[in-house]
Formats: sequence, C-alpha cells, structure tokens
Amino acid sequence: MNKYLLYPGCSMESSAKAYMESMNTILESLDLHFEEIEDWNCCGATEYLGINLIPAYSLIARNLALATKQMHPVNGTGGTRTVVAPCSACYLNLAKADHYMNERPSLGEKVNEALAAGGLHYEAGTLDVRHLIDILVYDVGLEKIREAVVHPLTGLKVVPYMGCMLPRPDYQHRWSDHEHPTELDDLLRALGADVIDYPLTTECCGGHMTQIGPETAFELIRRLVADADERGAQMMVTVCPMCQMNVDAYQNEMNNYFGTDYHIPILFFTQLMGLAFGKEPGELGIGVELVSSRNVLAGIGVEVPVTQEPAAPRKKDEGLPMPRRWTKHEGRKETVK
Amino acid sequence: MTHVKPKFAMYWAASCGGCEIAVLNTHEKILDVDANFDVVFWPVAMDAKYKDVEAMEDGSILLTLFNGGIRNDENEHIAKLLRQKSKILVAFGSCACEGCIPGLANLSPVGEIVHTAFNTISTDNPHEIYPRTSYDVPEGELHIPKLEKTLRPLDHVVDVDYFMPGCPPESHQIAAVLDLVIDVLHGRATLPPKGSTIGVGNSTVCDECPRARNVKAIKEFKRIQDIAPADPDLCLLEQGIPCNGPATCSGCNARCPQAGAQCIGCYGPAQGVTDYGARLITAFASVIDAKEPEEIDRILDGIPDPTGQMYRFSLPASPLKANREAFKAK
Amino acid sequence: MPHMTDERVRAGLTHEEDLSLLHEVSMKTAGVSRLEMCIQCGTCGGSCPAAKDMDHTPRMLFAMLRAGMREEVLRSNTQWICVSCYHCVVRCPQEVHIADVMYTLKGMAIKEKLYEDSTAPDFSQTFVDMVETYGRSFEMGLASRHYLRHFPLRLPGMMPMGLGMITKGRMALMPKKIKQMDQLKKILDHAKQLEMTS
Amino acid sequence: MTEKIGVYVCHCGSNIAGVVDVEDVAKWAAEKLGHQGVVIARDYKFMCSSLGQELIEKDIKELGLTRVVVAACSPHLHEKTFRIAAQNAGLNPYLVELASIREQVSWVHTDKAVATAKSKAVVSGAVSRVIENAPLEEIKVPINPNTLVVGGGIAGIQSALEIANAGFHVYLVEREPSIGGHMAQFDKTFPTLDCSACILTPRMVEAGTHPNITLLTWSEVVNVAGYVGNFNVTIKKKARFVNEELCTGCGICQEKCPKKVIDDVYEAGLGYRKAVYTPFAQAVPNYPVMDKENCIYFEKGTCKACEKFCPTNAIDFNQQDQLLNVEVGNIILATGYDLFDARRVSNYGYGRLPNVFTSLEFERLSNAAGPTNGNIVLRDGKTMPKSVGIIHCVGSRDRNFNNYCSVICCMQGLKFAHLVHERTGATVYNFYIDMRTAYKAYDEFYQRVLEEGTLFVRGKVAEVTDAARYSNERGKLIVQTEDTLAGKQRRIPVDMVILSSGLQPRHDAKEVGKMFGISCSTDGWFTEKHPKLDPVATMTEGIYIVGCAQGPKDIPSSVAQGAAASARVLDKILQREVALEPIKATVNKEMCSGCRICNGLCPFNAIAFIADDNVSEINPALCQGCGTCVAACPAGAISGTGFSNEQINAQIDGLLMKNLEPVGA
Amino acid sequence: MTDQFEPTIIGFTCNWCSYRAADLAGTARMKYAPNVRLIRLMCSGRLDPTFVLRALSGGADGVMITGCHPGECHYIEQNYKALRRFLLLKRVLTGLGIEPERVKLVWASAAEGAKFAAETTAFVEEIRKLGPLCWGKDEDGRMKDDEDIGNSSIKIHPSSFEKEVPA
Repeated sequence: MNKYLLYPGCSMESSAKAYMESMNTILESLDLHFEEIEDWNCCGATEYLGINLIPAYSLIARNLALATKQMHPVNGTGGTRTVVAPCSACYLNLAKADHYMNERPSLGEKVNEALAAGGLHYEAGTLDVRHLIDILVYDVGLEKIREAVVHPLTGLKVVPYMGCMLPRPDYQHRWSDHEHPTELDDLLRALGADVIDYPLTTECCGGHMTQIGPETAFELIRRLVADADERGAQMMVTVCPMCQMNVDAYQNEMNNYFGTDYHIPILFFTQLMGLAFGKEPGELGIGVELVSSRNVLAGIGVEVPVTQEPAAPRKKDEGLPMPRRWTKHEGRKETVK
Repeated sequence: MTHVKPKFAMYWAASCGGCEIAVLNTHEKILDVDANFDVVFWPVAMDAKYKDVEAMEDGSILLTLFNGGIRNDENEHIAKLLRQKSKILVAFGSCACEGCIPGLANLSPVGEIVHTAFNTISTDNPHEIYPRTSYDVPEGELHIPKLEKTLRPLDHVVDVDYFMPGCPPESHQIAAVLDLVIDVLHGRATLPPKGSTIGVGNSTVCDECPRARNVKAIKEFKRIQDIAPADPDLCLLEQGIPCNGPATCSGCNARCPQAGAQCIGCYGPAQGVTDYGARLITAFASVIDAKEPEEIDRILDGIPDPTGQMYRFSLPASPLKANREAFKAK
Repeated sequence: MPHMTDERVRAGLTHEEDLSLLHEVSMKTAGVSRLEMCIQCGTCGGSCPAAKDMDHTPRMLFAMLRAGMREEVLRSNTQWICVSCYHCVVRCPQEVHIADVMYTLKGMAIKEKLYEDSTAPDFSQTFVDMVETYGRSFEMGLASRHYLRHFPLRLPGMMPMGLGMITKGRMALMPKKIKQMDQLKKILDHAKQLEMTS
Repeated sequence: MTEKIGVYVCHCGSNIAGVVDVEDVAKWAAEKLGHQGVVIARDYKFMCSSLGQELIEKDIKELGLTRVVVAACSPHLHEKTFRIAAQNAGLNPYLVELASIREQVSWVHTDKAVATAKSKAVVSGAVSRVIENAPLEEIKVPINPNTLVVGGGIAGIQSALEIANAGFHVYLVEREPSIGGHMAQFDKTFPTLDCSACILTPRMVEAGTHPNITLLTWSEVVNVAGYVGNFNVTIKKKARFVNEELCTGCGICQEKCPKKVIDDVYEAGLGYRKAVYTPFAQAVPNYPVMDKENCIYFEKGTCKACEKFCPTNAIDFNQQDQLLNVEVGNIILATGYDLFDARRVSNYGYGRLPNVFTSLEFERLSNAAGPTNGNIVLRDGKTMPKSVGIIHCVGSRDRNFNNYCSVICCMQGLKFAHLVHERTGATVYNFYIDMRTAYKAYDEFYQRVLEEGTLFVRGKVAEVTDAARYSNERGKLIVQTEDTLAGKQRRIPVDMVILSSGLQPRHDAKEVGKMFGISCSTDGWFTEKHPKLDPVATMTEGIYIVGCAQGPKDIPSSVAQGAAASARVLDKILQREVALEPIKATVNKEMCSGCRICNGLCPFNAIAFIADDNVSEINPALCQGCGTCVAACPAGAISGTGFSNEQINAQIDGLLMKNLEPVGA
Repeated sequence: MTDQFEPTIIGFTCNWCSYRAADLAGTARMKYAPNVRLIRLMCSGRLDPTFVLRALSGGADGVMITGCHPGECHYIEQNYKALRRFLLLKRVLTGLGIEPERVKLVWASAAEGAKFAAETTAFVEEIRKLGPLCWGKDEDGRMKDDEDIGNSSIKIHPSSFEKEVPA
C-alpha cells in the first residue's frame, strides 16, 4: 500500500464532487492509500494572492504545516512526505508556497512568524507537493494502469486537456513539457481511448474570468471547444476542477454568447479510468455534468471494439521525412512511451 | 666516558599513563636504561621527592622523557623544573607533543569541565562541593594544583629539545631512541638537530601501509562498522572509511590499518606540517567525488564529528588551540 | 556558501533613495521577480490568451513600470485580465516572474484604490471574505453574491446553469467550515500585521 | 642570511598620492619594517617610468638589495616591468613583489587615514612575502614543428593551409568522411550571396592535395599527452571498409548499394544517402566510407553489392579501426558547433508541425545540390509556400535554453528572406527581437531585404500553432506574437515557418576540452586566454581555438581566427623553443607516502604515480602551477614555487600586522 | 573614525578571475569597505585550509575566499576542489566554536568588479554584526589571568579574553 497525504481542495467537495468520487473509486485498484490532511483550509485560489502577499502565503502554508504533522509513520502505515493535490490550482498554490518560501527566505520567515501565531511551522522543502496525475503516471506507472484495464475505451475519441496551471510554471520539473506534455495522452492511451492530438491542451479555460469578465472567458472556452470539435473529438478529458467547471457549466452560456451550438462533454480522467477499470458510471459521478456524456459513452458501452485501421503504406512521392520523434532533453522527464 | 652514569628522569603530567606502559613494553631494553643511566626521578617507577629534584644542579640530568600535557600549575611547575635540570628534554608521547585526548577538553570552558566532573550525573555530589586550591587542615594549609584554562603541549610552556609522538610511542621506536642515546653516550652517533621529531618515519602512515591504493573518488563516507566486511587489501579511505593515515606521521608500521582499523592519527602531522587538522581537511575534501554543494554536503554528513576527526590528538597544537568559548568563558 | 545576491544589488540599487516603482514592485513580489531583466521582446504579450482584452500588454506594462508611470500602470486592466495561465512565465527568455508581478500589481491597485472597474477586486475580496469566515471557499455564495452585485441583468441568463449545478448536487447550499477557525484567524491576523509593517 | 629589502612607493601622479599618504607609507616602512630587512624605502612620482626603474636598479647595485617591493598598481599591469628592471640590475626577477595600492586601495577607498593604513598593511604583507621568495629560472623546452588541426570546417582548413603554405607539416583530423564542415551545406553566404561551394571547394581541394598536409578524415583524436612543443597525440582512424589506396572515387559502390538511409548529418535529415557513401559530390577526400550500422552485409551477412561492382577491389569488409600516434608541437582546435535542437522549443512545433523547418533544413532546401534541387517547397515535397515566417533567436538569448546571442541568425534570417523572395515570390515575415547587423556590408544587406518587401515584426514569437481560431487560419501555421511596435498581439497565418536555430557547443565539447586540457565557459564554448587580447590562445600553452569552437561566429570571423591562430603557431615554431612560467609544483619523494590523494586532482594529467617507488611525481612541463595539489598534499610533501606555503603564510602574517599609525605623528 | 567595530578581513583571490575583478573594481573606481586585505593565489584550488586557520588565529575576524564561477575555472575545475575544502572547513570551524559565517566563498569572474565590491562590503557588514573574533594570541601559551578554582561553587572565571588592541 502506497501512502500519500491528500489535499482535496474546496471544489472537490462541491462542483467537482464527481472527481472526488471517481478518484476514490479507482484508488484501490491501484494499491494507493490517500490520507486527508486534517482540517485543511482553502488554498486561496488565484484570488488571495492578488490582495495580500503574506496572508495569502500563510493561508497556503497552514495546510503544508498541518500536513507535516501527518508525515510520520503511524500504526504500521508507512510515512510519506508527498502531498497529492488533485486540483491544479491547489497543486500550484501549495507547490508555489513551498518554492517561494525557499527562494526568498525573508518571505519564508514572515510566513512562519504568522504560522507561529497559530502554533504551526513549516520548513520549506519538507514536503513534496504533487498532482494526482503525476502520481498515477510516474509512481503507479502506465504498466500497472494498463493491467487494471478490463474494459478498454476503444473507439472513444478524446482530446486530453491538461489546462494551464498543472504543467506551468513547473518549479520541480515534473512534466515532460510545458506546452505539450504527454502524460495525460499516454494515460488515456493506456486506457485504450483514441487520443487526438490537441494543440490547445495547456491553454487556459478562463479561470475566474467567467466571474469577472465573462466575455474574455467565453472566448477562451470557445477556442477550446471549437478546436476539439474540429478535430473530431467526442469528449474532452481534464485533470482540473476549474477546467471542468468552465468548459462544462459555461458551454451553454458560451454558445448563447457566440450563437454557436457545441456539445462537447468534458469528464475527469479519473472517471474514464474508472470506466476502463470496469466500475459503474454511478460510482464515478458520471451523469452530473451539464453537457451530458450519455450519448458518447453509449458508443463504447456495449459495442465490439473497433480495430484500428492499418496505416497506409508510404508512397514513393510522399514528400520529405519528418524530424525524428521527440527525444529526452535536459531537465525534463523522458516521454513515456 | 666517565664511570659516573648519566642521569635519567621521566615524568607523567596530564596523560593516561599509557606512555609509561609503552616504556615497560620495551621488555629487556629497559635493562639497558638501568645499565647506562642513573635513574634519578621517575615517580611511577621509584620514590623521589620534588625537593630532591629542586636540589639538583641545573643541567645535571642528561635525559628527561616528559609525557603528558600541561593542564594545571603543578604540571607547569615540574615542566619548568625539569627543563632547568635537564640537558635533553624530550616531549614524550602525543600528550606532551600535541595535547592528545586530554587536549580535547579545550573544546569546553574549564568551568564547564569542572561542573561536569563534580556535579553532573556521573558524580553524586548533593552538597555541590567543589575542590579548592587550598585547604586549612590541622597540619596546616594544603595546596592542590589549580586547573589552567586550557591544556597546552609541553613546548608551549618550556623549550623542548626533541618530540616523540604517538599514543603511546611504539615500543620499537622507544627502543630505537634509547639505543640512539646510548650510542651517542658511547660516541658512536651524534644527536639529531634540536627541535627534531624522533622515533618516527619521514613520511606518513600510507608509506608503511601495505594496502593497495588507486586514485580515490569517494561518493560516501561510512563508518568502518557499517562496511561488512571491509576489503582487507584495499586502502581504507578508498572504501569510504575516513582513515587519517594520509596525514599522519609514519613510524608506527601502520599498525591500525594493518589490523583492519582506520588510522586515527596519534602520531600527529608529518614533519614540517603546522596544522594537522588542515592537512586532513584537504585530504578528505580532495577525494570527494562531487561538484554540487548539496551533494558534497551529503557526502560530508558521513563524517559525523569533523572536529573530533581532524583534531582528536592535535587540538592544543593547532593555531586555533581551543574552542573559542573556552577562551571567552566567564 | 555563495548565497543569492541581493536583488537590489543586482538591480544596481544600493541606496534607499533609488527606490523606484520598478524596484517597489519587485520587492513586493513573492519570489525573485527579475523584473529589471525584461528586454521588451514581447513573448508575454504574444503568449497571453487574453491579450486582446488588455489595455496594455504585459510587456508594455513593464516598460511603463520602468518609466515610473505609477498611476497608468495601476489603473490598467492588464493585471485583472491576467488568467494566471503561466504561458508567459515559462516562455519568458529572461525568466521574469510575470504572473506573480501581476498579483503584486493587483494588490497595489487595491491598496491605492486605483482600478477602473471594481468587478475583479470585489470578486477577490468576496472570495477572501468567505475564506476568512469559513476557511473554505463557498462557490454558491460567491457566485450568486458576485453576479447579483455586478451583473444583475445576466443573472437570469445564468440561472439554468446555476440550477443545473444545484440539482446535480454540484453546488452546496451551505458553506463548510473548518474546525480550527480560530487558529486560522490568528494566523491570518498576524500575517496581515506583518504585511502592514514590511 | 638577512635580506636587504628595498621598498618603493609609487605616487602614480595623483592616482595613489591623492588618497594615500605615500611619504608616510615609505617612512613607516623604513622605520617599522627595518627589523625585517628593509634598508631603504622611497616614494616616487612614477615608479614605472624609466627614471623610476633606474632608481630601483641603482639601489640594487649600490645598496646590494636582495629583495624589492614596489607598492604601485596591480601586478597584472607592471609586474613584468619591475622584474625586468631587477634583472637588468642583476637581481633574479622573481625576487620582486608588487603591492597593489592603487587598484586595491587608492581607487576604491576615500578616507585618507584608512587608505594609508591599509597601504601599510599591504606593503607589510609584500615585505614578509618577498623574504620567502626564491630565485626562479624560466623553463625552456624545444618545439616540434608539426601541427595538429582538429576539425576540417572552414576555420580548420584555413589554419591548416596557412601553416602548410609556410612550409611546416600539418595533420588535419576530421570526424566526418569529408572536410568542409557546415559551410559545405550552405547554398549562399551572406551578405555577398557568394555561392558557398564555389568559394569553399577550391580550399578543400587545396587542403586535400597539399604536400604538407596529412588529411585524416573519418578519424578522431582519442588521447593527448605531453605539453607545448611536445604533444603526443593518438588518433583513431575509423575503419572505412574502403581501401584508400585502391579506391578511385568512381562512385559505383554508392550507386549499387541497395540501402537508403536518412542523412542526418549533411542533409540535416531532409535527404537520403546510401550505406556506403561520400556525403556530397565534391567531398574531399573523394573515397567513400561504409556506415557499418546500416550496411546490409554487416547486419545480415549477405549483399556485398558494393564489393561485386567495385572495379578496383577497394572494398574491404575486414578493415579495422587503426590507432595512429603523431608528435606535434602545437594544436589548433576547430571543432565547430552543433545546431540547437529546435524540438526543445515545443511552442514552435518543430517535429510536430510538418511545415516548420530549421535553418539547416532550409539551407539544404535552398541548395541547388540539395534534396529538392533548390526548390523551396513544403514538407509534401511539391507545394511552394505563398507566405513564410522566419523566427529569429530560436534557442538563443533565452535563459530557458542558451543565454547567449548566436550572432549569425539575424543575417541568416535576412539571407533566407532574400532567397525565399527570389525563388518563390512569397510574402516573408521576419520575427526578431533586435536586428543585429553589425560588420561590413551587413546593414546594407538588411536595407536591400527591406527594399525587396520583406516584412519585419518586432517581437519574440510566442507560439506557432495549427489550431485555427478564424477561417483565414485554416490549414495554415499561425505565428502568434506581440507586435511590440504596435503594442498588440498578432496572429499571422503562413504556409511555412523557418526557425533560425541558434548555435551551441558540440555535444562532446566538455570531454574534448578535458582531453586537450582546456576549459569551457558556463555556456560550454572553449575558453580563450583573453577575450580581447588573446582570443585564439587558451590557458594551456600550445593549444589554440578557432571558429565556432570558441563561440558563435560567421564565416569571415572564422577564417580570420584560423589565420590568426596559424600566425601564433608559426611564431612558436620559429622560436624553436618555448619558455614556461616557473610556477610549478614538485614532490619531495622522501616525504611522499604514495597515498595517491593528489593523483585525481590534476586536470592536466601532470601527476603520475610511480608504483615501483610508491611515490607520485609531477611533470614540470605539464604542470600549470595552479597549486591545488600543494594545498591538498596531506603529508606536506608537495611544494609550489612562486606561491609556496612559506610565502603565503608570511604574507598573511604581514597583512595582519598591527601598529599602522603614522610615524613621528 | 567612529567607534564602531572595524573588522580585519583577509581575502584570498584567484589570479585569473577575482583578483582581476578587484582590479576592475579599482579601474572603475567602485568604492567598497576598506577592511579587506587581499592575497593573490594562482587559483582558489591553491587555498590550503592552513591559510584560513592562520589568518583567523593571527588576528583576522573573517576570511573571504573568491574564485572563478563553477565551470569557468582557468585550471578547468580546481575551484570545485576549493569548494569541497571550504565546505568541510566550515564544519570543522563550527566545531571549534567559530561562526562558520566568518569564512565566505564568493564566485566572481574577472568581469564582476561590481559584484566583488558589493560582496566585499556585504561581508564586512556581516562580520561587523558578528563582532570581533576575540581569538587569544597567548604568546606565552598562557591565559592572561587564570583564577582559582572556587571555594564551594563554581568560581572559575577565565575572564573574557581581550583582543590585542594597537597602542
């Protein structure tokens, strides 16, 4: 059993309940044990940072400080210094606080001074903050995930949507690339899905702009949905509650705003993992999305998997060869095949 | 050579007494001492009073072997006395040469030392009684020696003719030195220049160590007990064991490394070296195979007590003779 | 250890009186901002997904910072349009911490009440109030309060969405509160004090 | 013996005297340092003037001075001056010490009392030190007149030809099958638009046929021993599987070889070659090499088509790698550069978006002898682009990749714009941060390209994407950037994107540098001895660097450096012997315990372990005098001349001298 | 001069980079704290820990070691060797009760005159904060005023040792 500390984040309890449910459903199949940080508080999202620097970082650091109390082995369970955050914004905030408290010691000192008022302390660098998909791809490994698949998602045309806050700014160099990371693609491929190359995979969903400047947000959502549609995707798959919320809940508003008629459901990758692992849609929170995925999923529910068409043989006058596939380069993780 | 035998003395100041045992360990060679010398003062071996020595003519003792460092005023008094009475004064053993283990007390202020000795868990002292330098007893006033702030090697107190390091000096070296002095007495040899270190080789322990050596690149320092078993034929330092051999004066026949243990440096620095610890710092730093500060620090964590490692025997002889606190202490 | 050179020294600022707007922003930013390193290449403005709605591109804003155009910078909507997607941050050839500078500018604009449109600052404040009251965010309360205040006419249009969220159980009607709210309060109060004095 | 020391304090006009009370310093030295042997202390307006020097010479002769301390400027400026003066007066030059009281005192401090006191401390340090100085003699070694040039690009070719033409022998080693380097891949050269092959090929032929040049292609240096004047170099001549004596270069083997391989090197991955091949038609030497990895015979044991058809029986499948030893006096490294891997800037889509090309790919595309016969077409091999975007600074001037300017990209971008415009009539955009067109006739070329109608957008491109947002973007590559002059974000749809990729050090530059005993900068380029005044020499005597091995540069600069290094080599050869600085380390064998701690410390391989005697030994000719081993020897068995323990310890004591108050005050 | 403590600092510089940086600071007339007295070595790799100990025991309050940036050593990589010694030396000094901050390692290239000046000034300030090293130079090997071991409680007062002050 591999133990991790879990920082769920506020959305996981409300708008992204489905994410939480599906995550909990698949953990067992992968031999993972997540222990929730006790009495965690909101990470402040992107709002708090824009108002007060030290309170913002103190707010975040309280969670880190609480987490260190649960690091050590208890009752035969192994110890861990890894905190898992399934929400990209939470992940970034936690990682960022840890990073900056280190990069600028004066900030670290002040934050600790504030924490001391609540009897807490956090030493930058103590914890390893990681996102859920990082754990799944790099700790659990695609091999193990592939083994757990009982119902391959063959024929399901998906675009992987990583969002922006996960691969960037990437203080710890965890991702294969800042622009086109392949972790989600590889994972979905391991589930048997038909993964479409999605150049906008790390573009922004609009974040809080749905609240404060909806026009700006609608344009960003339009770009994402329109390109997914143009590429023939039946579904978008995401790793972030905010992305899911914006693309799903505001798709209709966006359609109204632009006079378009897109219907691209967006699910969490954990929901698809659950389906592939043979779990019931009900256990995975499927059905609570506003843009329904029912029709799309019906397509793979019972049907015989479609065999892949063999690639056409290369013609003589096909043109010039493409450069070789991406290779490992400095400071980044090697692409998982 | 006159029929009067030259006079010999030996004294034991702040030290453990191992040096005296080492002299006895020369076995029948000890008889040569008796045959060639008139032993006039050797508290551990025969009865003699300080006043007897005080009564001697200056320079009347030919050879004095002085072991132990100078820790109290009695040590200092006798050191000066024996200097005055002796032609040849030898700082005998690591304590007299460099301060040795008793010298590690220089890392603590003397008050703390006394406190530790008399009023911590090791001593049952409910009334918190501490020693005094003078007592009034029915017979009169009694004096006991008073501690000085730090321990000093002999040559920090008096002029020393020769140094003979080792904790203790190896018996074969003692025998060789005795032979040399006897040869000088018989006109068969001449004394080395004043200030020389005697009873040692002219290189370091590695010179006498039979273990095979290569270019060293250490990724991890380990304690010897954590390597099981260590390669018996390969340089210990190369195996990551912090062996002091490279910086330690030769002369002991590399006893410890030969026996499978690392050299801990009792023979002190090679000749001409002013600071033993500095030589060892640079030796260990040189074999570390890392460039990043974090990585280097990780490797250095394998030497848990660097100060003790570098200065186990030579702290009082170093330019930085003691812990700063020992100097500043109130 | 050779330690990090003080930011001020690197910026060539050795005396207090050299404090410029650029420096002030730099010092108020969480990490090492590297603002003084900007070469005006435009990578940030080119990368920004929301640039078309901004008064000035981030690059332009940095040029204005350098020129000491305090009011123009703080009144700009740029920092409020920033969606924190970090595209500019990872692409910036000079490794300027652009997103964090945007946070700093927001904070400064709020403190000096130099913003044209109060929507964004209000939203942030509402959010922060919720967090300071409950320790967790409360989406329902936040969204409804915010829309009611700033886009009352849009609210009807948004209703189906909101209702959908509620009926699907994706919006809690009541806020959740953490247990040790008093502890969090103490921390935040002390942090605010520190913020004032630093 | 007691030394007689003279102390000379320079006013340097008012440079020193304006801040330091020089008279007091001199008086103080005479009075307070007398016990150390100071017999005379003078101050003088300009110590380095001929009159100042004569003053010292006169004192040496008349007072019999045995040591001299000059308190003046930095030793980097005038140490040599005063050493020569001492030598003229019959004193060993190494018995002179300079105390820097200008750069270290008067120019950096303002308080006169403090500056004067510090000057005294500095003088005290120098006096203490100079007492411990030992007379030293320069070491002279003979120079072997042969030269090794590593790398057969234009810089290496130029170097080899200059030396060979002067009548001395050169070994020219090239790792690829042919010399020519990157320049052989280009079509046109800026700013004159000369045909690259037309100007390069004659030089290649000249180098290939020169009686004084031994050309070793398909070869690599594997070991370097020795020192300036006397290098012993081991060269691995890789098996060609073609007998050079018998081969006539007819090309039948290439024609018959059934195995087609993508040519990553010469064609930049854009074209094909055979398993047995010469990289291009004008290759020098003209005989082919066999690529063992791709040869069907080596893979499967059958085929041998080349052997069957070779008219001179030159194919030899049994050929082995050979190791050659050559003795040379000087070495010129012209190892060139690697192109930055544009895949790393993933937002530009190279490797993912077919119609994004690198600069080197475009060079081949535009080359009349290239895979498309000089037709500029998209990756489909036939469509001519109607619009082209050229992106500057790809991987350069970017802390995420290389933090330096690659120098050639601006001009290269302009050249590409011209070629695209000339051959396709397409609309061309140049996206740049700063246009850098320094040097003769370069800016004029910029003007010309402007006149031709090329569009310039000032902004570092943010991304190249195929995700269309608007209908006019469908099927195009969209270049998204901020037009920084307009202050607006723009999306410009084009058919083709050319990335002006930067240059970077050879992937193995570090190891090569280590082998030759020279260092690399943090960026990885070989470090020159002095960036301005000695740009082709290195810290290791007898090793020179030219062309892009030293840093990004264009063809004219590479050629100039090749010539410059040759002049330096010829100078060395004609001197017949070379004097080495006598700052060296030596091992006292009696004291050495053979612990071997020093063995791993010398980057110049100057320390050898003599197993029979169980001691280490330092080769004085290889020793560069850094003193690391001296500081490291745990037995204190290594001593260093010029910077001995005694000298430095004495200087520490001297610098810490107290009582620096004015005398007679 | 004011009454504030003026530390004495010995600086070891590499001939190729930091010594030239000091020259450059001079040529550019950059002002920095006058407390540092420099010793030129051919390379930071020449720095023997003995030099540092000698300087500290001989009256210096701090020691600044400067060398070429990692990867830029004129002798290829000897500055890394200096780094290793420095890190170990600091640990030993800590054990000897000397604040490890009294010894500082600075990388400065020949072009970094400004950095050299700034680092020097900063170091002087740091040492000023730490105060004098107060290292006893016991010429006769003896503390100035040894006191009796007390009567019934700890009465040992090795009085604080004063630094030798110029007359």
